[in-house]
Amino acid sequence: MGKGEKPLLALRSVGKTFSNGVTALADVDMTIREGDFLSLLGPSGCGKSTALRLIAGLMTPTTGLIDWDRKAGDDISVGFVFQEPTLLPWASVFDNVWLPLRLKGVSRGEARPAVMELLERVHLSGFENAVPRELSGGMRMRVSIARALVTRPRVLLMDEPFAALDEITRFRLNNDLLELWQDQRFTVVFVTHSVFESVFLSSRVVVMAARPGRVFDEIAIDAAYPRDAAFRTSQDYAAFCQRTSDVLGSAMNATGRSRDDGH
Amino acid sequence: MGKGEKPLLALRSVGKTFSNGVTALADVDMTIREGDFLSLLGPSGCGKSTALRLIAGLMTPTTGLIDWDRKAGDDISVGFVFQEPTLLPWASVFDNVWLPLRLKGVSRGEARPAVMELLERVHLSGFENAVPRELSGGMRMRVSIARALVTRPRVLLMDEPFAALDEITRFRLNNDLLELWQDQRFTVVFVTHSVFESVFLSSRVVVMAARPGRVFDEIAIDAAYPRDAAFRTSQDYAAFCQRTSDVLGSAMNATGRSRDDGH
Amino acid sequence: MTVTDTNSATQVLDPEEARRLRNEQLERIGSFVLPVAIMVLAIWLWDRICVWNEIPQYILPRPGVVLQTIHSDAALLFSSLLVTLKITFLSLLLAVIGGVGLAVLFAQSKWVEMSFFPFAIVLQVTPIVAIFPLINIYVDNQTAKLLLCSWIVAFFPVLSNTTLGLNSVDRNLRDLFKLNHASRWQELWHLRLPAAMPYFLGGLKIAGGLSLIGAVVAEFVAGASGQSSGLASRIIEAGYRLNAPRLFAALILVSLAGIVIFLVLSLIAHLILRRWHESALKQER
Amino acid sequence: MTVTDTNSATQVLDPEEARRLRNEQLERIGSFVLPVAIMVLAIWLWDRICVWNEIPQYILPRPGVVLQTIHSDAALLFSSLLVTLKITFLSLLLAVIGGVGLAVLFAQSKWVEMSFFPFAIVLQVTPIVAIFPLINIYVDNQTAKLLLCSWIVAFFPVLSNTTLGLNSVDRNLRDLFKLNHASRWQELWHLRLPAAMPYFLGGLKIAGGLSLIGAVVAEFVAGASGQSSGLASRIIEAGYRLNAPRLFAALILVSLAGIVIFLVLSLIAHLILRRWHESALKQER
Amino acid sequence: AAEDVTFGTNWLAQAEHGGYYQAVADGTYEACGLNVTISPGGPQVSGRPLLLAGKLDFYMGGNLLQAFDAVQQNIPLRIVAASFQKEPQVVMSHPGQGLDKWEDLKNAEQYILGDEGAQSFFQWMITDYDFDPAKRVPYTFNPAPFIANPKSIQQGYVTSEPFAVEQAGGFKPNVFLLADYGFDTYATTIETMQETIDKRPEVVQCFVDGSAKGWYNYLYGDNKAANEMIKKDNPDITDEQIAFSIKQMKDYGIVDSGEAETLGIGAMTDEHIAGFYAKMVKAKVVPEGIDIKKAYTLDFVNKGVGLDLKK
Ligand SMILES: Nc1ncnc2c1ncn2[C@@H]1O[C@H](COP(=O)(O)OP(=O)(O)OP(=O)(O)O)[C@@H](O)[C@H]1O
Ligand SMILES: Nc1ncnc2c1ncn2[C@@H]1O[C@H](COP(=O)(O)OP(=O)(O)OP(=O)(O)O)[C@@H](O)[C@H]1O
Ligand SMILES: [Mg+2]
Ligand SMILES: [Mg+2]
Repeated sequence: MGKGEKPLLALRSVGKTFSNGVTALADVDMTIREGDFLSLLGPSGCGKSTALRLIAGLMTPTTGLIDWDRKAGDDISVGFVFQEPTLLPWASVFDNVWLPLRLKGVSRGEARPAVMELLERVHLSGFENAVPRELSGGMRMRVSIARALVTRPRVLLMDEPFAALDEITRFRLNNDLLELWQDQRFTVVFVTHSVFESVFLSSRVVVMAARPGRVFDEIAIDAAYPRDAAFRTSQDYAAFCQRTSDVLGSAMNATGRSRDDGH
Repeated sequence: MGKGEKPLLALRSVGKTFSNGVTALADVDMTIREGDFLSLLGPSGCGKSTALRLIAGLMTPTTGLIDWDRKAGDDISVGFVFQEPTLLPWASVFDNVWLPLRLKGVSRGEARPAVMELLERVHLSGFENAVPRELSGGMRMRVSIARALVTRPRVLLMDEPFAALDEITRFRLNNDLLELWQDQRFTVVFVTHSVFESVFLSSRVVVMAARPGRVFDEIAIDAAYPRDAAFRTSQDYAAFCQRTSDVLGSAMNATGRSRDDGH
Repeated sequence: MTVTDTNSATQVLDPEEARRLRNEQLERIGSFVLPVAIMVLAIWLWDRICVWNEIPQYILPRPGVVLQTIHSDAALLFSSLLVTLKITFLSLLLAVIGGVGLAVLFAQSKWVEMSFFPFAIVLQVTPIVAIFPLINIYVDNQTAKLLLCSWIVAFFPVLSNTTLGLNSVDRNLRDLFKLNHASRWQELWHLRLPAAMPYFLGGLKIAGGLSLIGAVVAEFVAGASGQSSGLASRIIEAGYRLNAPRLFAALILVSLAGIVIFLVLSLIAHLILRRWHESALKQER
Repeated sequence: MTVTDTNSATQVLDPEEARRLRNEQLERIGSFVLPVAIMVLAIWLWDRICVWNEIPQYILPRPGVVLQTIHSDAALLFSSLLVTLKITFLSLLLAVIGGVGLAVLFAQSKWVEMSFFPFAIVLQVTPIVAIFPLINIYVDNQTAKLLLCSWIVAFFPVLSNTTLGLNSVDRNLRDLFKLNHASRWQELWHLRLPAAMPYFLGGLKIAGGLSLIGAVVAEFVAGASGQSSGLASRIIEAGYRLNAPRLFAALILVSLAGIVIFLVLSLIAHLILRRWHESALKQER
Repeated sequence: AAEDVTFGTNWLAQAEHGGYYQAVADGTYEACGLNVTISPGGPQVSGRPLLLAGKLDFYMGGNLLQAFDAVQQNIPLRIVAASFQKEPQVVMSHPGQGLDKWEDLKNAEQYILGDEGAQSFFQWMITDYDFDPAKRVPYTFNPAPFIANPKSIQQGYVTSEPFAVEQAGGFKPNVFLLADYGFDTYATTIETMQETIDKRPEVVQCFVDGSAKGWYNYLYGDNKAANEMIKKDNPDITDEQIAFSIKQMKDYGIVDSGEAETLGIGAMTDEHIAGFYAKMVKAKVVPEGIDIKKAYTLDFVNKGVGLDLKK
């Protein structure tokens, strides 16, 4: 569905084995097209975070290759929401969100409107001077989200960004994110544990299985954007969710089996 | 519903203001009865974690008092699952789970069966020798859960323990937890962002509102235990979820309003 | 388990809580009174030891005598103290610049570190007394000589701790900077240096004392004479003149200076770290 | 952005990636070859400086001469080195025991720390030269004298860094122990000490060099002579006799000993921390 | 049985301590009932505190000034004999650098002087001969800086440094014996505490006499055994060095000259000491009004002991 169909990058039989011998990923093939909203769903420990790090270039695969679209150029800006908030503990909320812009040479004053707008969006207005340890877990995660968005990156990699948020804030942020995405046509790879969230947001859901981490199945969510509250109550939505849940269930079982193989 | 009705502890108009002037809780009244399964639900930053820390005695309230049942004695064992995994980074998974027993003087050998059983329960068999940094986010959280359960505490305080887990593992652990609870009749205070989870698990749901953090409403989930997959699909369940969602929605709005008051 | 009341400890019944509160109160009083009390006790003990063992004044003078000497020789001693402190501060400054500078250099690459750290160690372990003749031949300016000597003594802890700190940065944060195409210098400035701060400040606390002792030792070795001489000269002179009270007076001044430097550096560390680092945080209760 | 191939660098086209790989390879080779190369270069430069400036041998001998002396005076020098190393290791051991012991004591309570830290500072900043006469009077055993002196020089970094480490424990972990009714000693043993390990090991690296220099300085001051004397005596004697080659041979041995001690301590630190602390982790790539 | 006493010297064993080693080696001390142990000092070690604390019975003092200081500080320390009539302290300069005369020395670029020197004779050089205190740099017992800088002067013992400089620097330095220019202190004194004098005068007498005899034997007799002992205590010393020292001591009349020629080695006189004190007062090295009689006693010397041993 949706936007452009150019493949932005492709994982070609990518495998990752850590130095302690744990194989986090084996033989993963995945294509991400420009403008995709791709969700990664899978059991805990199946290698979702690892896949995201590989895509971001923070790790190199042990086998296989990650093939970026040459034409996309070298300077694709990537926004990354880590699974943990990963904030600078000594810097205020404002400074943490400002950071990516600051590294691009944007002054505090110039950055202010963008930063404040994002803080407003993640409901953190009034906390710009707090340091991370004075925030609750969910608030920290929201700072991290704001930071990833502040540069309007062309690729957004998000590792369970909303897991620590209450459902209502989560819904709001889901909507916000979708809106932004439709506006700015960036590419999103989104790790989540919520079937509902993945179906609501994404154009494609990739379900992974564990031990070793691999792509188990892919589900295209062929529902039109924009999606809104109505979509959440639609028959389609329920059906997609059901299907995704089922696939996830089988993936878990596959995991179970392969564990018995002694892998 | 459920178990004993002795009040185990009561929060009496408890308030907490941090040294930076942020009022996390104001005038919170709450009674927790022996054998309760109480869920705390509320917007991010409303003071749920703070409430848990106060109950655990890790902080003292600025105003009001926390009244423990005298007869319960001084040595009530408390299990705590922090919002972050909070593992010893230098210790293996086994040692991390063993820790609370070790502090009680239980030797490695004696502790082994209990530790291994819990690791099995949280699907971490085979990882007992890994150190935390070799685990995924969800795996770390599961270690933390195992650690809290290993002493079979009389009171279990859990701060979003399952937020980082996939839904299927989450369901399994929900069931496991309920089973354990019914078996051992401990008291649980459970922070979650999932309305479904809170309804499925708890005998009472306390919904909090923010700025300042306070109890907004309390919903008794008058459904019989044991609850199982059937309950998840029952009309009752849906109704409870709907009602809880609505209350949470109003709590969020109340939060919004009070923010406009300039609080 | 825990009972706590609104701003009042009188209604507290729970023994554990009561104990905690008592401890806290004690701590609060103790943290001011006790150090002073213990200091006084130590001085009293010194006095008693002198009396009980009939130690003659020319070996170990009683504290009273030393105090009197500090008072009577104040002009001489304090002007010397000032000279020593000047060298101390300059060399501490140089230790910071040199230590941090080298640490930053070493942080650039593992092989830079492995190539140049040995030289830093050589500097650290070379006895000044032994190489002073060389310094004396090739350095003319007296202050420069003194600074060089005391710098050699003081810079290593700053270097070593800062290096450790620069290498202890959270890996995810480093990845964040990498993703944002941060330059080496940006990473250094916005990430590594702030993250190394607690380690650096720890090194600084060690270097504070060392640069003081370095200043004294430098003067011992490099010698200064005339009016503008520091405490080391006073110590040597007093030792030679068998003037034990003055010798101990000078030593006491060195010690006091050391304590004050440490307190000042601790305060600075506290102010810098208090908002975020465990070591300086007030535990919220 | 990034292209990486299965175990082969030949097909890599992306310049950034290529650069990274090249850097990594360079790093790997460099980390062995370069330190040696730089050392050789430094020695060559030393030689050249001597030749270019026509520095006479009695001021700064050329490295070749020094090497020859190390060889020809090997028996004398190495037996002295052994004496010095013995003192060094003993005093490092004492520094560890004393430093960690005091740090643990200070960690018990803020007021213990505030009361006794001043004494530690006094010890740190007291010039050994000045108080040696007192030590000399009350300590009879020569080895004890030397140990005391070099301990005074070496213990402070261990103390200071360990204290910092003990105070830098994650607050949630401390809470965890509190919830489990851990005793003070359990908290210390299972939480604070392991958490302080990186800081302690940092302090140890500083103390390693200091205890070596402390051993040398102690001997300078305490002036052991005769057969059983360490490198300091060799240095003094050679200086007095203007036997510069031997003096520098002794200095080189001190430096080498310092470097070896540092490397050994670094290795120990690496082995202890490699599984969990950022500073020792191999970055997963 | 022989009484154990310890004598502390102020340097590593060397020929300047020859008399005492001689007396130990040939049993002179033992003959009058003393079992003497010699405890050598070193460049950075001061043995005097050990004397004050009673760990040494006798200590080898440098010159008279410190005895004056002791009086000032009310320390019951006394000089009982002066083995050297002249302090062997010299100042050296490079020949042919315009520093060939004592009066010119103050024009040197650097004065390399040890701490003790700076506290004693240098004060006198400043006030009496206009030396510039700012030019002093410490002597770390390494003559390299002096050899490297031809415009510098350096302190030394007539018995040691000139030899070392000649060997390493390849030139014969100008040597100025301070005693010849007015710094006429006794040196290498034997100091002891008043308590020892009061309680064990016979021990003091024996030690003073033995030392005098030792010196005669060392200078004029067979000194092989003593030299062996010296070499054992200080393995780095060479035979040439020892020979040079003995020659210098004789040539410059360090031990045996002036009053000692008639009163015996160790001789002291009130006049000599008072004269030196007056000079030092004038040079503002020591304050006026010290009761210098408390600094020494003549009870044990000037008895002509050992004159018969001189050949
Ligand atoms: N640094 C590491 N060293 C060794 N093994 C690691 C490391 N990081 C992750 N692993 C292993 O790789 C596997 C995948 O980890 P990853 O973090 O990608 O999982 P995940 O899918 O993100 O899980 P979760 O949903 O729990 O976050 C896990 O089995 C983990 O044990
Ligand atoms: N140490 C602290 N110092 C100052 N303020 C704090 C501190 N810890 C928490 N707060 C503030 O207290 C409020 C409540 O925090 P708390 O962690 O209890 O929220 P929470 O309900 O657990 O939120 P979340 O669901 O996001 O975890 C927040 O506004 C936060 O900013
Ligand atoms: Mg993950
Ligand atoms: Mg929370």
